[in-house]
Amino acid sequence: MNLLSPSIVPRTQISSYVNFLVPLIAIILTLLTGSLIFSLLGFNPIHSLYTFFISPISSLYGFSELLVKATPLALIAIGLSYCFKNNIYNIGAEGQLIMGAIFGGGVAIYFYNVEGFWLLPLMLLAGVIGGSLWALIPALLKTKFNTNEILTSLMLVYVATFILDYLVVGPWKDPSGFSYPKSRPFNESARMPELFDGLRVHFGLIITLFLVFISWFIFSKTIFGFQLKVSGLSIKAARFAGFNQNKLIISAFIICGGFAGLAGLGEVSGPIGLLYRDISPNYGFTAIIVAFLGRLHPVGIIFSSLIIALTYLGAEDAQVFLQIPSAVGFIFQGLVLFYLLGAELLVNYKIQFGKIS
Amino acid sequence: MNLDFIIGILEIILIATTPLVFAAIGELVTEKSGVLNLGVEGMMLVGAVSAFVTLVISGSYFLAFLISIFSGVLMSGFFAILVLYLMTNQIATGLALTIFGIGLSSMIGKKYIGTPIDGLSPWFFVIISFVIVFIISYFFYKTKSGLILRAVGESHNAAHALGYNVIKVRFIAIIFGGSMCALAGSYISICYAPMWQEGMTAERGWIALAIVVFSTWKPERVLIGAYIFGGVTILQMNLQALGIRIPGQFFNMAPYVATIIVLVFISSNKLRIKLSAPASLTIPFFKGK
Amino acid sequence: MIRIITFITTFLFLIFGSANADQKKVGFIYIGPPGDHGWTYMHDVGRKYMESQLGDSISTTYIENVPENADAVRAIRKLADSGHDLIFTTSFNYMDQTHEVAKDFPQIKFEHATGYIQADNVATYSARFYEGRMIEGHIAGHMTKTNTIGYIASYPIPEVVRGINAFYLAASKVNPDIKMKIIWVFTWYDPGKEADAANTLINQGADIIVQHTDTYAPCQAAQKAGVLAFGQASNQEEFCPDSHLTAIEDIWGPYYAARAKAVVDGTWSSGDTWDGMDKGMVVMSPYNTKLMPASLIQEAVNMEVAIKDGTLHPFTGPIYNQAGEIVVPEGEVAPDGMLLGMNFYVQGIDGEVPQ
Amino acid sequence: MNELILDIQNISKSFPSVKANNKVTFGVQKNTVHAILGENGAGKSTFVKILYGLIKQDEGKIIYKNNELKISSPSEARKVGIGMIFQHFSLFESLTVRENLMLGIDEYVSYKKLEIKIENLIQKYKLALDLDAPVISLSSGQKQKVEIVRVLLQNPKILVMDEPTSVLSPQEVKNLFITLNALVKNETTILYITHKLEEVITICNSVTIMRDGKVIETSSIGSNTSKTLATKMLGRNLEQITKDFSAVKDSVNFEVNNLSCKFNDPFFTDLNNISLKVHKGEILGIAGVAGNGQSELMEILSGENLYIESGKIIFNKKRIEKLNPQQRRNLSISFVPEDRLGHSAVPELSLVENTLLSRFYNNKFTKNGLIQKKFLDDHTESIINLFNVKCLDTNSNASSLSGGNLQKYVIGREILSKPELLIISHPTWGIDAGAENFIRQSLIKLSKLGTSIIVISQDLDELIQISHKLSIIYNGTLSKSFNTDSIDIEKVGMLMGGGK
Repeated sequence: MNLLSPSIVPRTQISSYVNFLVPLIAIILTLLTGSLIFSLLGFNPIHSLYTFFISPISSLYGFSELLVKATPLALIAIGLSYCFKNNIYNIGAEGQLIMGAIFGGGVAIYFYNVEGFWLLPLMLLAGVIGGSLWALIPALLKTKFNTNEILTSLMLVYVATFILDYLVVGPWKDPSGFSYPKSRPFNESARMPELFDGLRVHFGLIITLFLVFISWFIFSKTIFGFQLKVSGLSIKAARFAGFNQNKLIISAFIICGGFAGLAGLGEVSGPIGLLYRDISPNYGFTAIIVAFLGRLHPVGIIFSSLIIALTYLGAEDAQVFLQIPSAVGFIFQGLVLFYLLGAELLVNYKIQFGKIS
Repeated sequence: MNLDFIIGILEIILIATTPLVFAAIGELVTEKSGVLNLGVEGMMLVGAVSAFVTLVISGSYFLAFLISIFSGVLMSGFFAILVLYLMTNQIATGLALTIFGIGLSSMIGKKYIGTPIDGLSPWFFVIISFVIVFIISYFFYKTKSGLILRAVGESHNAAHALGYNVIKVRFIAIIFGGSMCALAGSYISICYAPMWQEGMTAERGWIALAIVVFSTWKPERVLIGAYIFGGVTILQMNLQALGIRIPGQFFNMAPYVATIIVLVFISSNKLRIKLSAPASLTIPFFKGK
Repeated sequence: MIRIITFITTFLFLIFGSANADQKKVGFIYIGPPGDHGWTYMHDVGRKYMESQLGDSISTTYIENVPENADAVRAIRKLADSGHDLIFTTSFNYMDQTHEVAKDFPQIKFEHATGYIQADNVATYSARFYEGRMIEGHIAGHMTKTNTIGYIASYPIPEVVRGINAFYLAASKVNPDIKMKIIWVFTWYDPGKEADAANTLINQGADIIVQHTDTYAPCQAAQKAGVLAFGQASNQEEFCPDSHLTAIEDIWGPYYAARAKAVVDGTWSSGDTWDGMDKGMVVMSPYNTKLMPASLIQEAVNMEVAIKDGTLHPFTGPIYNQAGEIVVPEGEVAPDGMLLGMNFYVQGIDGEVPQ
Repeated sequence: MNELILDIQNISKSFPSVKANNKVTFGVQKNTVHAILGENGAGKSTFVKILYGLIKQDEGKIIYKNNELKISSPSEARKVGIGMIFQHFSLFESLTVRENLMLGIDEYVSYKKLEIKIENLIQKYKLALDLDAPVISLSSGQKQKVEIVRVLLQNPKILVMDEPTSVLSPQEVKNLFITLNALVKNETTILYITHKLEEVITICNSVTIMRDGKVIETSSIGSNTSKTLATKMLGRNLEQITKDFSAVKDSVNFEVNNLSCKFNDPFFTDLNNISLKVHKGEILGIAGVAGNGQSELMEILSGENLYIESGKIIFNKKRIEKLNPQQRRNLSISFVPEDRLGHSAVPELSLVENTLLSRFYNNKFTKNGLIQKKFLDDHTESIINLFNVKCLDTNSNASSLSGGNLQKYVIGREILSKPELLIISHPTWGIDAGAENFIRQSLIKLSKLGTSIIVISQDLDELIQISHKLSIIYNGTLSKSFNTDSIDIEKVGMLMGGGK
C-alpha cells in the first residue's frame, strides 16, 4: 500500500528565502487566528487587528514609543545571548537591571545638586558596574561552588527588588517627598538626552544599536565569540582548545549583567527620571523570549524586540479604542509567540511529502 | 513558647508549602524526561481558575479538581505539541505559555471575581503532596516505566535506539507536569485562599522551578527545597510579629537568600549532580537521525 | 510612509469611529485589574457610578494593569491623544508621568489619586482612610480578649503607617494593655501570603486581624480560625460573615461624578481634595450586629458623627513617637503635612517602620 | 545446517548526498558467524540500521525465517529475535549497570523479577560487573560487556555486532570470541560487522564484502586469506608500513618524572609515579587495557586537567605541568584526544571553525583577538587536500564526515601545525582500513621530520607496527619502555594483565 504522508527532514543548508517566508507564514496564521478570536468575542476582526498591529505605530510618536519599549528588550536580550550561547541559563536579568538602576541612579542621587557633562557618563559606568556585580554573584557561585545559576539568578531578582525597596523607602527617599517611596528626581544633566524634541526615544537607543553591532562583531569575528560558541556546544572541545571555562562563564555573566544594568539605568535616567519600586515591567524576563525568538542573533534580536514591543503597544491600543480587556491582549501575545516559534520548524527542517510503503 | 504555638507554625508552613510541592514535583517529572517547561505559572493560574469556576457552577469539589487537572492537561498538551512535534525552543515556548495562561485565566475568571465559595480543608492535599512525592520517587527508582522516563531524559538517542518511544514518554511526562501544576493552582484557589483573583498564584510557579533545580532532580529533595523556602517565609513572619527591629525588606528577602545559601552548600559534589541531572534537558529530539 | 499610514488611520477612523461630538470622554489608568476586589476594584465601582449618574453626557475608557514606570506615560498619553477630556490616574507612582503628559495637553484635565503636586490642569485627590482606622481601633480595643491585634501591612508608605498609628491610638485609648503585632508582606496582592500572615498572627495570639492589603484572604483566614477581622476597601462581609466587624470602604463615585460633571459644565478647576467621612469618600460598612454589642455599635456611630462634624480627630495630641518625644502637643491635632508624610510609629507600637 | 535464516534481496537506500545501499543482496546461514566486511562508508551501518528497524529501505526486502521481515522499530526487531550491539555505545551514562540492563528487557515484569533475571545472567556468562556502578565509571571493555548482556537478555536469534573489538584489549577480544562461539552453539546467528581482516579469518564462517554501497562478494572463509580479502574490500593494495629507527635522535625533548595524581573519585583511576622519556623523532607507544588510566594520563599530558599531586612534566627543559592546553600548544605541543565528536572536533561546527580549535603560535589564525578568516580558510583547505579528507567543502559540518575522514582531518590539523611533540590517543579507533593505514603512515612520516610522538592505544598491533618504544599502563602505573624491534609479546601481555 502506498501512502502519501508528510515527513520532516532536516535542511542541509538554510536558504535565505525561508528566513523571510517563516515570519510571513507566522504572521498570516496569527492574523487568521486573531480574526477568529476577535470575531468570537464580538469584535470587528479587521478593526481589531488594525488596532493591534498598525494603530500603535501609525504616528511618529507611536513609532518612537515602539523604540522606547524595544530598546531595553533588545539591549538585555543581546546581553542574554552571551550567556545562552554558552549554555548558561541566566534568567535573572531583571535583578541585574534593577541593580544597574540602583548603582547608576545612586550616582544621580549623590550628585543631585551638581550639574555637569560628566554626570551621565559616570552614571552609565555605575549602571554597568551594578548590573555586572549582581551577575557576578551567580557566576562565582557557579564557578566556585558548582551552584546552578537558574536558581541563584532567579532568587537574586527578588533580593534586588527588596534592596531597591529598602533604598527608596529609607536612605534615598526624597526629603521633600512626604516620605513616599521614591527618590529625588534626577537633575537635567543626569537624564538621557532625547533624540528628537517631544519624542521619548532617547540616547539609550543609540547605545543599544552600538552594542548590538559590537556584539555582532564579537560573535562572528572574534576568538572570544568563538570560545563562547564552542563551550556552549561542547565543554570537552572547549577544554581541548584550552579555553578557560570559568573565565568564559564569568565574562558572559558580566557582559550580560552589564547590558541589563545599562538597560535599567536607561529606564531610570531616560523616561522615568528617578528611582522607585517598580522601574521595570519585567523587561528582564520578556527579554529571554526576545533572545530566543531572535535565535540569539543580533539582527534577529532587533526584529524580535520590535515585534514583542508592538504586541504590548497593541494590547494597550486595543484597550483604549476597542475596550478589549488586557487579558485578551495577553492571550493574543501568547499566540503570536507560539506561531513565530512554531514556524521556525520550517527554517531548520523541511516537510517532505513522500511515498512510504 | 508552648507546643500548640509550634504546632501552629508547622501547620501554617505545611499549608503554605503544599502548592510549591505539587508544582515542583510535576515540573521535576517533566524535566527528568528531558523537557524544560517554564510555563508553570501560567498552568497554575489556568488550573486555579478552572477549579474555581467549576466549583461555582457545579458545586462539586470533585468535579472542580477534575476539570482543573484536565485544564493542566490541555495547557501542557499544547506545549508538548509545540516542543515535541514542532521542535520549538523550550525556554521561549514555556515563557509564552505563561503569558498565554495569564491572559486565559483572567479572561475565564472575569465574571467570577468576588464570588464567595466554601473553602475545602487543605489537609487532604497536604498529605497527598507527600504521597505523590514518594510515589514519584518509587516510580523513578523502583519501576520499569520510571526507569524508561529517566533514560529518555538522559539520552534520547540511546533510548530511541533501544526502541523506546521518546516522544510518547515525553508527552506523558509533560502532561503529568501540567496536571500537577494545575492541581497546585486549584489547591490555591479552593483550599489555601479560597477565592479567584487575577494573578493569584503570585509567582509561586517561578519558585517551584527554582525548587526543582534545588532538588538536583531528586524527588525527595523537592520536599527539602520547598520546605526550606516555605519554612523561612513563615518564620520571618513570626519574627516580624514579635517586633524585632530589622527593616521588613530584609525579613522578606530571607527565603530567597536562604535557598541560595543552602544550595551552595549542597552543590559542591559535581559528579552526584551530574548523575541525577537529565543530560538531554532542553535538547529537542529529532527522530530522523 | 508615515503619511500613508496616517491616511489609512484617518480612513479607518472614519469607517469605525463613532464619536458623539458633545459627549465628554473620561479615561482611567488602573494599576491592577478591576478584578482585584480591592483598590482598583473600588475605583472601577466609582467609574461605573459616575457613568450611571451622568448618563450619555460622558463615555468612559480604562487601561488596566498599567505598570508604574515608563509604560505609564504612554498609556496616559494614549488616553490624552485619543480625545479624552478628563483622565484619572489612580495610583501614587503615576505622579511624575501624569505631570509629564499634562504639560503637553493643557486643555485636558487630569486627576491624580493620592498625589501631592498640583498643576493648572492636574488636580489631586485622596481619602482620609485613617478616620476609618480610628473607628476600627476603637472597636478592636473593646472587642479583643487577648489584647493582641494582628496587623497585615503591605508596603511602608505614609498611607499605611498613618493607618497603623490611627488604629493604635484609638485602640490603646480604650484598652491601654493592647499590643500590636505587625507583619509587612511587601505585596498588595498575594492571597496566599496574606492568609499566611493572618494565620501567623492568630497563632501568636491575635484575636483581631486588621489588613492593609487588597484581597479578602486575611478575613477568610480569620473566619476559619474563629477570630475577628476588619475588611479592606469594600464590604467583605459575605466572605467572612462570622468575623467581619466592619470595613473601610473607598467610595470614589460621588467625587468622580462631581469632577466629570464639572468638565461637562466647563467649571472644572484644579485643586487638592482630601476628603473623609464628611464628604462620604470614606464610609464604614454596616457594623456586624451579630458580633458587636449594640452599645459599641452606637459608640462607633457616634464617632462617625463626631469625625464628620470635625469634633473628633484621630491624631489629637498628646502624641509621642517611639523615642518618647512629643510630636503633637496636647490639645492640638496633627497638621495635614505631618499626616501626609508620616513615617514613624507612635509610642507603644513595637518594631520599626521598614525604611 | 545450510538453512538460510536471512535472505536479503535488492535492498537500496539513498540519502540526499549518497546512495548508501545499492541493491544489496546476500544470504546468511543459520547458526554461523557471518561477517560483513567493508571500509567505513561502504554501507555496512546503513544496512544494519535497516535490519534493526531504525531506518526504512527505499526498496528491496529481507526474508527472515522464510517470511518477509516487516518492522518499523527496534523493539519490533527485538520481538522477532534480532538483537544489536552498536559501535558507539547506546548506554545511559548516568544510570547504573543494572538499570541499563533492565532497559534492554521489553517485558513489563516487576522490578524484583528483573533484578533476579539479571543476576542469573551475570552468573551464567561469568561477567564481572558491578551492577550498582554508574556506566559513566566503566571502561570501554566493561561498557561493551554491558551492551552484550543487555542484548542477550532478549534471547536473540540473530545478534548484530558493529565493530565489536575496536575498543577491546587482546585478552578481551579472546574472551569475546569464546562468548561468540558459545552463542553460536546456543542456536544464535551472529552478523559480525568489521573492517578487521584477521578477525574475519579467525572467527567467521562466511563473509559478505561491501564496497561503495554494493555487495562485492559473498563467500565462505575457507577460500580466502586476509590478503585476498583486503584487495576485495579496498579495491586496491595497501602500502606497507615500515618504520625507521635511525631517525631517532639522542636528545630527549619530553620527559615526565614521578607524576602522581590522586582524584579521590571512584570514577577516575589514580596515576602513580609515572615517568617517561621521549627522544626527538621517536614514537613512544603506551599500551594497556581500557580503564587503566589512559584517559587520565592523556588529560594530564594535554593540560586539560591541571590537578597534579606531585611530579614534573618537562618539555625542552621547561616545566610545563601548570600550563593549559593553549599554552602548551604555544610551545609547539599538539594533541589528539580519543573522541573525535565533541572533543577534538565540534560536530555542529564547520571544518573551518574546527580548525580554529587548535591554535598554534605560528599559524596566525587570530590577531589581537580577531579571527583571520583568510588564513583559516587556506589552512583548512590544505588539511583537506594533503590528508585526503572526503567532504563537500571547508564549510561542511564536522558531523557530516565519516569517522575516518574526520580523524584524518583532526590529525592533519595537528600535523600541519608542525609540532615538536604530538600526543595522540587511539589514532585509528573505529575507522576504516584505508584511513587507518594513511594515518599510521602520516605519523611515521612526521616522526622522521624530528617530531616526538606519544601514541596511547589499546590496539597492540598498531603500537608494535608504528612505535619505536612501548610502555604498558596498568592500574595507573606505567611500566618501563621496551624496544619494539626486540619485544617479547608474552611479556607485554602479562604486563597488560597486571603481571610482573
